Amino acid sequence: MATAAITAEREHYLNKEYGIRSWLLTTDHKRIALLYLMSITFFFFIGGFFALLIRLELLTPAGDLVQADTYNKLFTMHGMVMIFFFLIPSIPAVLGNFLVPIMIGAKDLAFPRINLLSWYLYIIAGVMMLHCIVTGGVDTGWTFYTPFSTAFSNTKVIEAGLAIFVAGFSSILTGLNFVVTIHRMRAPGMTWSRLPLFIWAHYATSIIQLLGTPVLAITLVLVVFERVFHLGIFDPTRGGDPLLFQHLFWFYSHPAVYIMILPSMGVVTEIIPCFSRKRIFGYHAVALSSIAIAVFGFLVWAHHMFVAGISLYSALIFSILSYLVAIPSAIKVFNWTATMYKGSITFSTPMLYAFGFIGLFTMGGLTGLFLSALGIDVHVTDTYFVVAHFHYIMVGGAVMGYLGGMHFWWPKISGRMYPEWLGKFAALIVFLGFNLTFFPQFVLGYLGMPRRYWQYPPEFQVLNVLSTAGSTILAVGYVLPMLYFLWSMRYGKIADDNPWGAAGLEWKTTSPPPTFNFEETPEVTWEAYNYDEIPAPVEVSLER
Amino acid sequence: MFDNFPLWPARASTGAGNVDALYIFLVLLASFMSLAIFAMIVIFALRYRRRRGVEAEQIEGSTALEITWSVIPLGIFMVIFAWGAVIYFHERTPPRGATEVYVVAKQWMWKLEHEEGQREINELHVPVGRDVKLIMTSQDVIHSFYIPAFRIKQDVLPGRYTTLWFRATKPGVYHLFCAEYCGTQHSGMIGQIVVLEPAQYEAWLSGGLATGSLASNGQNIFQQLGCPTCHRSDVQGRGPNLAGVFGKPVLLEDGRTVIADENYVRESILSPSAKVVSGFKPIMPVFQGLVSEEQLNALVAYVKSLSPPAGAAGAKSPETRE
Amino acid sequence: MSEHIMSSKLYYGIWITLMILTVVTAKVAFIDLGPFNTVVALVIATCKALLVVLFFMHVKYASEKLTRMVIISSIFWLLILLFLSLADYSTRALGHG
Amino acid sequence: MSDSPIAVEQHAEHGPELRHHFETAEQQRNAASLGMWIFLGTEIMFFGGMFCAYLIYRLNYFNEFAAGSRSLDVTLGTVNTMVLICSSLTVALGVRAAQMGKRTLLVILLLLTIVFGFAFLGIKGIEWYDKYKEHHIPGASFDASDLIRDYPQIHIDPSHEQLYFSLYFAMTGLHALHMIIGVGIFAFLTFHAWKGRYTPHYYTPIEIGGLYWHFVDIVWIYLFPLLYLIDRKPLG
Repeated sequence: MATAAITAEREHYLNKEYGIRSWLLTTDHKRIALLYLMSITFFFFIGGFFALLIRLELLTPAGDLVQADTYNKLFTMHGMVMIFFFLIPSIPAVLGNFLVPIMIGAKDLAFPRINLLSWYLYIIAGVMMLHCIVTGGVDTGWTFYTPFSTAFSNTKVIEAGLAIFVAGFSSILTGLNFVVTIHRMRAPGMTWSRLPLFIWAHYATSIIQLLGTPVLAITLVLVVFERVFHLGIFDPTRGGDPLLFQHLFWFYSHPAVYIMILPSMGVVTEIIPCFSRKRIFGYHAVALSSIAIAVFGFLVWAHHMFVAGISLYSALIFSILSYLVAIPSAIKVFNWTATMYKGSITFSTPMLYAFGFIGLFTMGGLTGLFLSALGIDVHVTDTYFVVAHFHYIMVGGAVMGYLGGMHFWWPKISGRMYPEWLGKFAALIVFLGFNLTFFPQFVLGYLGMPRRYWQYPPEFQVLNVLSTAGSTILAVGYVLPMLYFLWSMRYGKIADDNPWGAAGLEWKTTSPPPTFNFEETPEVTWEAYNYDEIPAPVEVSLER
Repeated sequence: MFDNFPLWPARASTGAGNVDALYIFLVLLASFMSLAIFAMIVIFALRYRRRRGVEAEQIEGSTALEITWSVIPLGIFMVIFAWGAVIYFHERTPPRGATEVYVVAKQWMWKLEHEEGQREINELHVPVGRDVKLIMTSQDVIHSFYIPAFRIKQDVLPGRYTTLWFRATKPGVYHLFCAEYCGTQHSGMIGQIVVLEPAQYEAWLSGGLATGSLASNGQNIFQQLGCPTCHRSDVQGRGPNLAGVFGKPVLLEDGRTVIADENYVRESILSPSAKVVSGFKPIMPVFQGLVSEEQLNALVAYVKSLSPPAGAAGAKSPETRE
Repeated sequence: MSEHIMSSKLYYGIWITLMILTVVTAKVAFIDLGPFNTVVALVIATCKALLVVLFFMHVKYASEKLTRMVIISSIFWLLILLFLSLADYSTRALGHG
Repeated sequence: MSDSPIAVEQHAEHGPELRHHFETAEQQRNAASLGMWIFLGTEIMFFGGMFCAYLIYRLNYFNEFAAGSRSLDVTLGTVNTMVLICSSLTVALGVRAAQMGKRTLLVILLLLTIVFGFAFLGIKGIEWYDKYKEHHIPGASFDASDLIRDYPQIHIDPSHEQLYFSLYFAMTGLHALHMIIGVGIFAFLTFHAWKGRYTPHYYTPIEIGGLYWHFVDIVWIYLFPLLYLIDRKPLG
């Protein structure tokens, strides 16, 4: 599809070869990134479709649109598809895949064939998931809590579990590729303290993928074994402890939140200095806070289990540790804000998304403080308060960052500019629609509306109607960028090599880049974010 | 006006106010922080908007600032932690002498049984101003007992007891929700907490069709199962004399000491060999699968009734109650 | 990674040691050392694992620290999992349900 | 860590094995080795989930774990450990043979490794079959009454006994799966070694395949005492 859009005067990665084979058998990280882009967009709209059905069902207190079982499958598959098939691969597998080698001055990732393999694994997992969905679906909730998932649910738990197992394998291989690439493939002069912070964020993300995902994998394997071979590891009627499942599950699934948000933070850290024309404030603090999040993120998992029946003492330990992980996130927010101080700021679409990210992530993070406070958590956990909180982080944070990054690097990826005014309009719609959808859910949660409810008491209706209204606006905001990105591939203005006047190696090569990224291996002699040495683009300065 | 559009949940227990206080504090703190960040973004974005001939001023960063904005939040966080922990500790420590209600959850209903023997389904009557302790277990999957008006919630697990306590302060009817996803009719696993004035509550109690107190039911089951053959009430038989055991530390055969709480009694009935009392042989048969959750609750209540808490409000032996 | 070629004598030496340790661990298990049976078994297993890692897997001769860092951080993460889970299980019996 | 891993000047020898995106053969080898080590790190966490379950249940249900462990055949377990150690030796010697360019020796050693691998799996199969005959496989037919009879001194709860065997089969089963994958990898390596693909300049696949094999060996080194030797001392 993209190949047709490019007029071929100069050879680059998009027009070097044509034909379906040149895409499906490619080992070029940029082409694999585009394969991922298409696949995750597909799954995003599947998951989004489920979300809209959920919101429509909740328009009225009675369960009248779909059956209870259908509703349970809808929120389960919404969660599974969005988390494992959209959010976790989103930025790393698309933007990370495209940019990590270019940003460090390498020709490709360390293991190009493993990179392709990880896309195929993702596709296999996706097909398994789709097959599971169309042949009846699964109703355990994305959390697979035992003993419901092992002994009571009579839906396709095994299939869903194996699909996620394979998707996890794909995620591990991506992370492995990144770590090795960042260690081994940096261009001469590209020292650790000259790396773009996007790279640091991906390095931290990869650590989590590598050390967390295997634990999820073995947990799901044990769940599958329990269903197939009747092992009793999590089954209380056979001496097992269902809480052990929760411990193992959250050991991965809490850090998984950081797999989703860290790359987004990396994107924002690239955008803000660019449109402030400034060095990032506190480079080392931002870099280290990424690593700190990756490490501390593994110490807090049982804060999902404060009312699950864990001991009082471990609840205290996990609560206090949960506050530790909030510190590096706060450091990042303060540094982004400080970066704007005395800058020279323009409001391009990526910058609007970055603003949106900071605002929504701040709210998501601050409501996280509520949830780590033991006394509050008891009341609001498993209610819509939690639903609102994690959507502020994952949709308000991760997806905002993803869209911001897509707009920022779209000229590099496609060689074309998207329509700027439409971009701004869509950013505004997403921001408004998002808040209207999810802010009422905080109130609903404190009122006590439990999550995963197919029907609810009538006094919660007004807030639910607001939320549903917001979700339709949000849907428009998400469809728009897809449409104008597609449009711009043929009709967009040809992009310069560096349309934003941005720092970073990716802007020193052509748009779109050649297959091996650089004509010759670059030698880095400058610090990251050297905006004092780069002139602002003329076009942007004239805009104001 | 807010009957159909409430913005704040009813507050009907002694603990609810504590939770609300911390919540309001956090809302204020979060609003202040969000507004401060938003304001800074807006001010910087407008004040430092690109102008012709004005270059950005390059600033490397500041270690002093980094430390400041790490340490101050950490201090605030520790205050929130301590505050939340105190509330939690209070919520998780049932007072002595509380009235006990046994709860059995199953897909998809709540079965409740009062000490006095009244049974209810999806409805719990409690008096104002008395501590009520719920001793809960599940017959199948994990459920969660949630009363928003009391700001309390506790998962109900198969295979063991979890507990929850509250003291209602305001008569009324409040929601009872299942808050842990448990299958098809999860959202239908709801009920009511009916809080009554003490006089009304007594009237309700006497109006019910109770078939004797829970403990006396337990005593009957105890007899039927033949337990008294070994667990004699006069001397130490082949099994330990159970009088006065509950709530006390028990020395086990392998040298460990455990507190004889509800979970210990439960385990000792279902899987007696797991923690054998020092000086006794592991000869007791396994009752796993032979007694229902309700019978088990009655047995636990009976064993408990053999150890009246000295001087506490709930000090009544089964004999005096009958 | 090493260009270092180790002598085959060293390999055989390590192999003999591993075999002896295997027999020792199996024999010691039948002697009553109280709680130390488990400790001894795990210490011997760790010695064997170290021998394999250091010599058979060439970590002793690896020129850089990165390999060691990977190993140590994986084990560290495993310990996080074990200890924080135990923090729950070992304090459940202390009451407070 | 050094500032930059890439030497600026290109190396002169540029074998066919060097893939386009690497600057030097050394960089490529280092990348492959690091990749394998990181993968082994993820494997530690994969088995770690089961070790976590094992640790918690063993602490809670020690009697049942001890009885279950006694029912395993310690001789077969010891022999199997030795078989794996022998296979690790042949792998290590194989890497050495590859380093020195001794092709025939390399092929022989790789084949020996595969033989040891099959021997291990065979012995494991015998042990599993014994468990099957004793009705120790978790599920509907599980029966621990023989253990309760054999060890009257210790108190055994059948459901907790089943937990031990659940973990036993999960851990040894997934270990065996890794062995099977290892045998597959080594069959591949043997074929290429026989074709003469590996030289003293290029033997990375042998080296990283070996790392995988040694890792699987190390997992067994821990599984052996943890499953077979929980409590073997004479019963009082």
